[in-house]
Amino acid sequence: MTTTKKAQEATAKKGQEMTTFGLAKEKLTVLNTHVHNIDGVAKVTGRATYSFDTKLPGMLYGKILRSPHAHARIKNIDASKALALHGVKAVVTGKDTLGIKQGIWRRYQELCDEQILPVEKVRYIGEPVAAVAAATEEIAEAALDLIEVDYEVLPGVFEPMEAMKKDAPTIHEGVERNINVTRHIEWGDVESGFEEADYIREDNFFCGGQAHMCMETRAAVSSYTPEGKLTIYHSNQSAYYMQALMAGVLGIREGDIRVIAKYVGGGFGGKFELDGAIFCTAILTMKLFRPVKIVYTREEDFIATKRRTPMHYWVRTGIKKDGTFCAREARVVSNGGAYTGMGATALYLTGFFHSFPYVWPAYRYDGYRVYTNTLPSTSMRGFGAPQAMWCSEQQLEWMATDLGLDPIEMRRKNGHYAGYEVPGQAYIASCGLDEALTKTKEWIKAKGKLPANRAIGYSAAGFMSGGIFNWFDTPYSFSSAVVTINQDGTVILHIGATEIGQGSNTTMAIIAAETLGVKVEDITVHSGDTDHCPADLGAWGSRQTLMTGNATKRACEDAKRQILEFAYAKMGLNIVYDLDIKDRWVHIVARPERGMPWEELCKIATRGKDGQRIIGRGFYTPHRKGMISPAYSYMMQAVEVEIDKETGHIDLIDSLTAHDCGTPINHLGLIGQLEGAFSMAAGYGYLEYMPYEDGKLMNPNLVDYKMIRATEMPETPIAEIDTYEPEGPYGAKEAGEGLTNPTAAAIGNAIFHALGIQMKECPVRPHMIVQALKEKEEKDKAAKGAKKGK
Amino acid sequence: MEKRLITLIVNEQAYEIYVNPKTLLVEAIRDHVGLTGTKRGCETVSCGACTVLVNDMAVKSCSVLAVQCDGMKITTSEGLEVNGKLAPIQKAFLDNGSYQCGFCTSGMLMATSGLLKENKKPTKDQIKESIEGNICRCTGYNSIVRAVEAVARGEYKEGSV
Amino acid sequence: MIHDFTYLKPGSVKEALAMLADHVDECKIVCGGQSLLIPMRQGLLVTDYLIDIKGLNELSYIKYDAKEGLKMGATTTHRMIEKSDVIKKHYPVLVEMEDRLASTQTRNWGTIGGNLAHGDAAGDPAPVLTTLNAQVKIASAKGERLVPLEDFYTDIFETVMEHDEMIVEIQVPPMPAKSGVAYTKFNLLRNDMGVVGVAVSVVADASGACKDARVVLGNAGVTPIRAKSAEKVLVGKKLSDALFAQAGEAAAADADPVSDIHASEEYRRHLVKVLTKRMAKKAWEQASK
Amino acid sequence: MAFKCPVCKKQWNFSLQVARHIFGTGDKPHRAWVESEGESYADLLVQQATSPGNASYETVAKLVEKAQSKL
Repeated sequence: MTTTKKAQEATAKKGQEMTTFGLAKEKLTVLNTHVHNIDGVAKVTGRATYSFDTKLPGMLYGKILRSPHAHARIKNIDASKALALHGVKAVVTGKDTLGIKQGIWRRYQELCDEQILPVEKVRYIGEPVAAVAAATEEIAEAALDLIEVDYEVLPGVFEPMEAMKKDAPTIHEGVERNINVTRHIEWGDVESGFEEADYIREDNFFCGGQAHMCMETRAAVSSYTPEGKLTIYHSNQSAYYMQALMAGVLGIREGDIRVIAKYVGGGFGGKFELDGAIFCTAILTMKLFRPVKIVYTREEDFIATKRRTPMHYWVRTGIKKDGTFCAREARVVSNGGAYTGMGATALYLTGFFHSFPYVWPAYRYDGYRVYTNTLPSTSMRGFGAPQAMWCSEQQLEWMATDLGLDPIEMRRKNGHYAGYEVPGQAYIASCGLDEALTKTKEWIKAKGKLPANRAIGYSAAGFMSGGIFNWFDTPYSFSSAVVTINQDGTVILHIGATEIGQGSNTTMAIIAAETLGVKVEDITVHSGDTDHCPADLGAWGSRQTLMTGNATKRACEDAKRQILEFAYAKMGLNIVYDLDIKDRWVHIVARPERGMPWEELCKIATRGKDGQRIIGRGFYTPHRKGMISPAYSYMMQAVEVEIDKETGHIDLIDSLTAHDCGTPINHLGLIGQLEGAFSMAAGYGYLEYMPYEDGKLMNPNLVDYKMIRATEMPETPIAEIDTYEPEGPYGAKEAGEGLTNPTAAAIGNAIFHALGIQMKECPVRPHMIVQALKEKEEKDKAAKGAKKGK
Repeated sequence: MEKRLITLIVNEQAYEIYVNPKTLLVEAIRDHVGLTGTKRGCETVSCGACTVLVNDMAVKSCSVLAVQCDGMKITTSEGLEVNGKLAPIQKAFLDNGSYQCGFCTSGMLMATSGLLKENKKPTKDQIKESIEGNICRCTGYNSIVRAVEAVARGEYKEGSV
Repeated sequence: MIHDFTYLKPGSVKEALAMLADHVDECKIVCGGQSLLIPMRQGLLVTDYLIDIKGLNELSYIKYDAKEGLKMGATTTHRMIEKSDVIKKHYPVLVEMEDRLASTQTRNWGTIGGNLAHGDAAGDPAPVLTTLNAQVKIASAKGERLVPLEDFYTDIFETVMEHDEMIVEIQVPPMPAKSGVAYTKFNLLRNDMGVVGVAVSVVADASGACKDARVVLGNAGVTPIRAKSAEKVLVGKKLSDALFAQAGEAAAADADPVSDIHASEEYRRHLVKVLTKRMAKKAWEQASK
Repeated sequence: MAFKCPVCKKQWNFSLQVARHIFGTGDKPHRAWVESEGESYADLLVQQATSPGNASYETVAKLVEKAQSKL
């Protein structure tokens, strides 16, 4: 039975009954029903136009000249030959900019360290040095070869351990030993915790980088007009961030910049910082007063955007014979690359989620992020947690095996539960971990005995539903929504959220339809346009379902309250009767047959308001919700893997995803997000790696950078675990990003159970398996020999 | 460079266009004909986002010169729907959520359409093989496979909405 | 960006050969272009004239007869080979090979002639066809010649063809009685380029011993390599798992692979060892049926 | 007894916790204090990042203990 079918039946079965805040039962008519993405038709008919497709009258084409050196001082740039080339309109360099060091950490200026067009020096291969605007892309590209840059090449450093050495080159002036940021988390008494432990184990791990590899490469079209207005079509995850950051680097007002991100070809954590495309097109158009378009090639997208943060993990864990967790200490040194980006947050979150999803009486984490002359590393789907789980979930599996314990029961014994408080960090209001463990156990049991060289590995994980920190220092609420009711009953919803494919527009339409009591097709959603939509921090850290969802729900409740006032008047009701609206029918809750059509009420209300349209407004900013996030999702990923012992080839045979996302809202979107997360996370486990030589990425193309394709994808049945998250809209929380966390570790554990080898480096590549098996055989032989000796 | 006049019959309409011989088919479709549903995701014929049908055969339009297709029949994702009636494969993509960001979707639609043209009842493996030249970073492919299976099962009538 | 070129579209093989003769050194032939256009787009390959033979239907054919064996025209697409019943019947290994050669789209447009002429050491058809004793018919305005595929490649992307020559046909002799052929490649993605590929053909004699064997390695050197010492291990013996393994060891020694980001030289040799062992066994099982 | 941070006067039960707080904050005043005690803040940080155990924290903890009398 296909996942969709299963879930459709589940949906029907549920009968849409649920309790909100323990109050009267609320009947739900739209939530978690089978709804198409509201932008689906545009996408399957090829009508959806992305920044990549945008064309404006008189548009010029831009190209970016990139540094061939990992570390060099820019002594001089001579563009005269390029400017002489017929068709070239302008060349800009760092000198044409305000030279502002920008970053998303506006509250912590020292972490704003990146000039998109550097003035003094370049810090990684591929960093922009100059940008050209010309009549055609071909001329622009030809012009790049004519720009003469005089570099003073400086020694580079590429590995964090090297970069911290005394004699290492300084990448950012004034940053001692290239240490960018450190993060520390601690609770409980770690030392005495370890004293109580019967079994203490230490391991060193390494997790590599990963490319976001959005199908739409970075693309921007900027247009500056004499009115002093700058319009930017840009492929990003947060239109508001782009607007605010651009205002900062251009020295103009946010309100004079309009950022449009209607259709976005994927983000995955890589598209909410400024990139060369948006910055250079803006600088060029403000010089030329003509629209300028820059689209990154795939190679540029690989070498000059950002990546998942490579991390060196040292983990020390102490547990009792019976599997009770006592203490854990973890230390991370991450390769930050040339700039901070979102890396500081990734460094904190990896430490936080390394404790997940378990109760640790004592826990200590020290994280160190180190600058190197490589591609900057930043947030990527999972935000540091996939690395954390790779180390944590494998080590726990090994320890359980060493102690002869059932690893699933050990996880259950120490797992988070609703009502648990992660000391000083977070409060867990809903938690489906226990059921996820049970579902996984059942699935493994049902699988029965597996053929040789096959095994099932699994891993638990948890994730956040949006971040709480306001390091961006915005005066706006985190999420806002405005809903407008037309006289004919149609509804227009304006949200600042960004639809990047995850289906947020549809999710918000569903929440709006549910709350107002209308149908999804009554709702028109406008998002990702800073001129028309209220500010919202955007699509990252799994924040929109919960945060924008709450804002949308509140906006609709506001509008509903206003409109129902007219229903009370019209129907002359005793005020003790409750009115509600479902399926476009305004009615008395106790007497559903008594009521009036929604459209009729909308007309009456509009007239009654002296012709004003009913407008509802909603805002959400988390308050008093701990250090990290208002809510946490929980999940188990099980993967059946087959390994060719001779070649080390890895095959994914089957899988089970058990995921607690609170109340599912957008059913199709949920399944899509979970399956998608699996493919990206499994790729991280055994395919996707980024080898560097002297700071140069060796596989910046889709021939040499491997990722999962249809033929590598196993079945992905999903066990939906519905809990109720009090802080989320209708009890919803994160779904889709979190599942990137456990999968790589699950593959690692499968390899461990199949072959008895412990893989400490991620991704696991075939030759590593062959090597590990060889070492194991030698060890076993030696052991046998020793026995014989006795 | 001397341009050549060629005729591309795109979605059953003939377009006479002057192109430099080095113009790729995808460039001709996007820039000369002006249909932007067909995307580009790489320079190495790896991602399949540019897949179109040439004489009813799935081909990556970034790996073919436009001049090589002079007089040939080209079908793009815009050509699947007829007078607002979605093709079965499009409807199946909708019902199965076989797209997310949508950037690879045109290529996926055309690759699977190509399969269904030569094989009305493909097996799951044949479906997977038909799109293994196409990268989707969002869906994990299985929803796309389910959509094609649904069409193969005859769940959708031609021209259904 | 592709550099500008003059596009020539011959209507016949004769015309194509004449064009080749006219522009000998400053021209390239494009057929499916699945391999050629990538270096051209990267600006690594520049040419003044491009002769497009994709439209030459006279070279698009698959013929078979029991005496002559198989004849495939140069512009025959991979897909035609993959779907050909006669090839499936007499040379199933070619169908298996095509099934894992790149994507459907590429096989729909790309041609066997183009693939062989391109001369990528990681190409799939060359090793298999070499084990099948295939020959390529090369033509120029001056005339035609037959070259055993085994002698066709001289260096990486280099063949024995003069600049005024082109492949017009691939000829494969009939499969001898009691023979078997097997090919596989190691890669991470099912239809990806092989990290290494190994093709083995064997012929059994009446006594049930191995009469003839060919072991050809793909992407284990700058050209497809015949692992002659591996063949020596097999020929003249009644084959066993021990011998298959021994042949693997020998093939690994014959191989001359590079190290790159996908595999070290050592790991490639290891893979050659394992795959040769497996393919020899598989081929032998067919032969001794 | 309680230990105060010599810089911001925050208080903990163990000097080691004060040391961790000093590294955790890592701002200019805290760095400056460590340097003023004749230690290289960066060296201690790197030592802590690259070697197991708590050597650097213990070094600073000792400094904190010494400093208590002056607070």
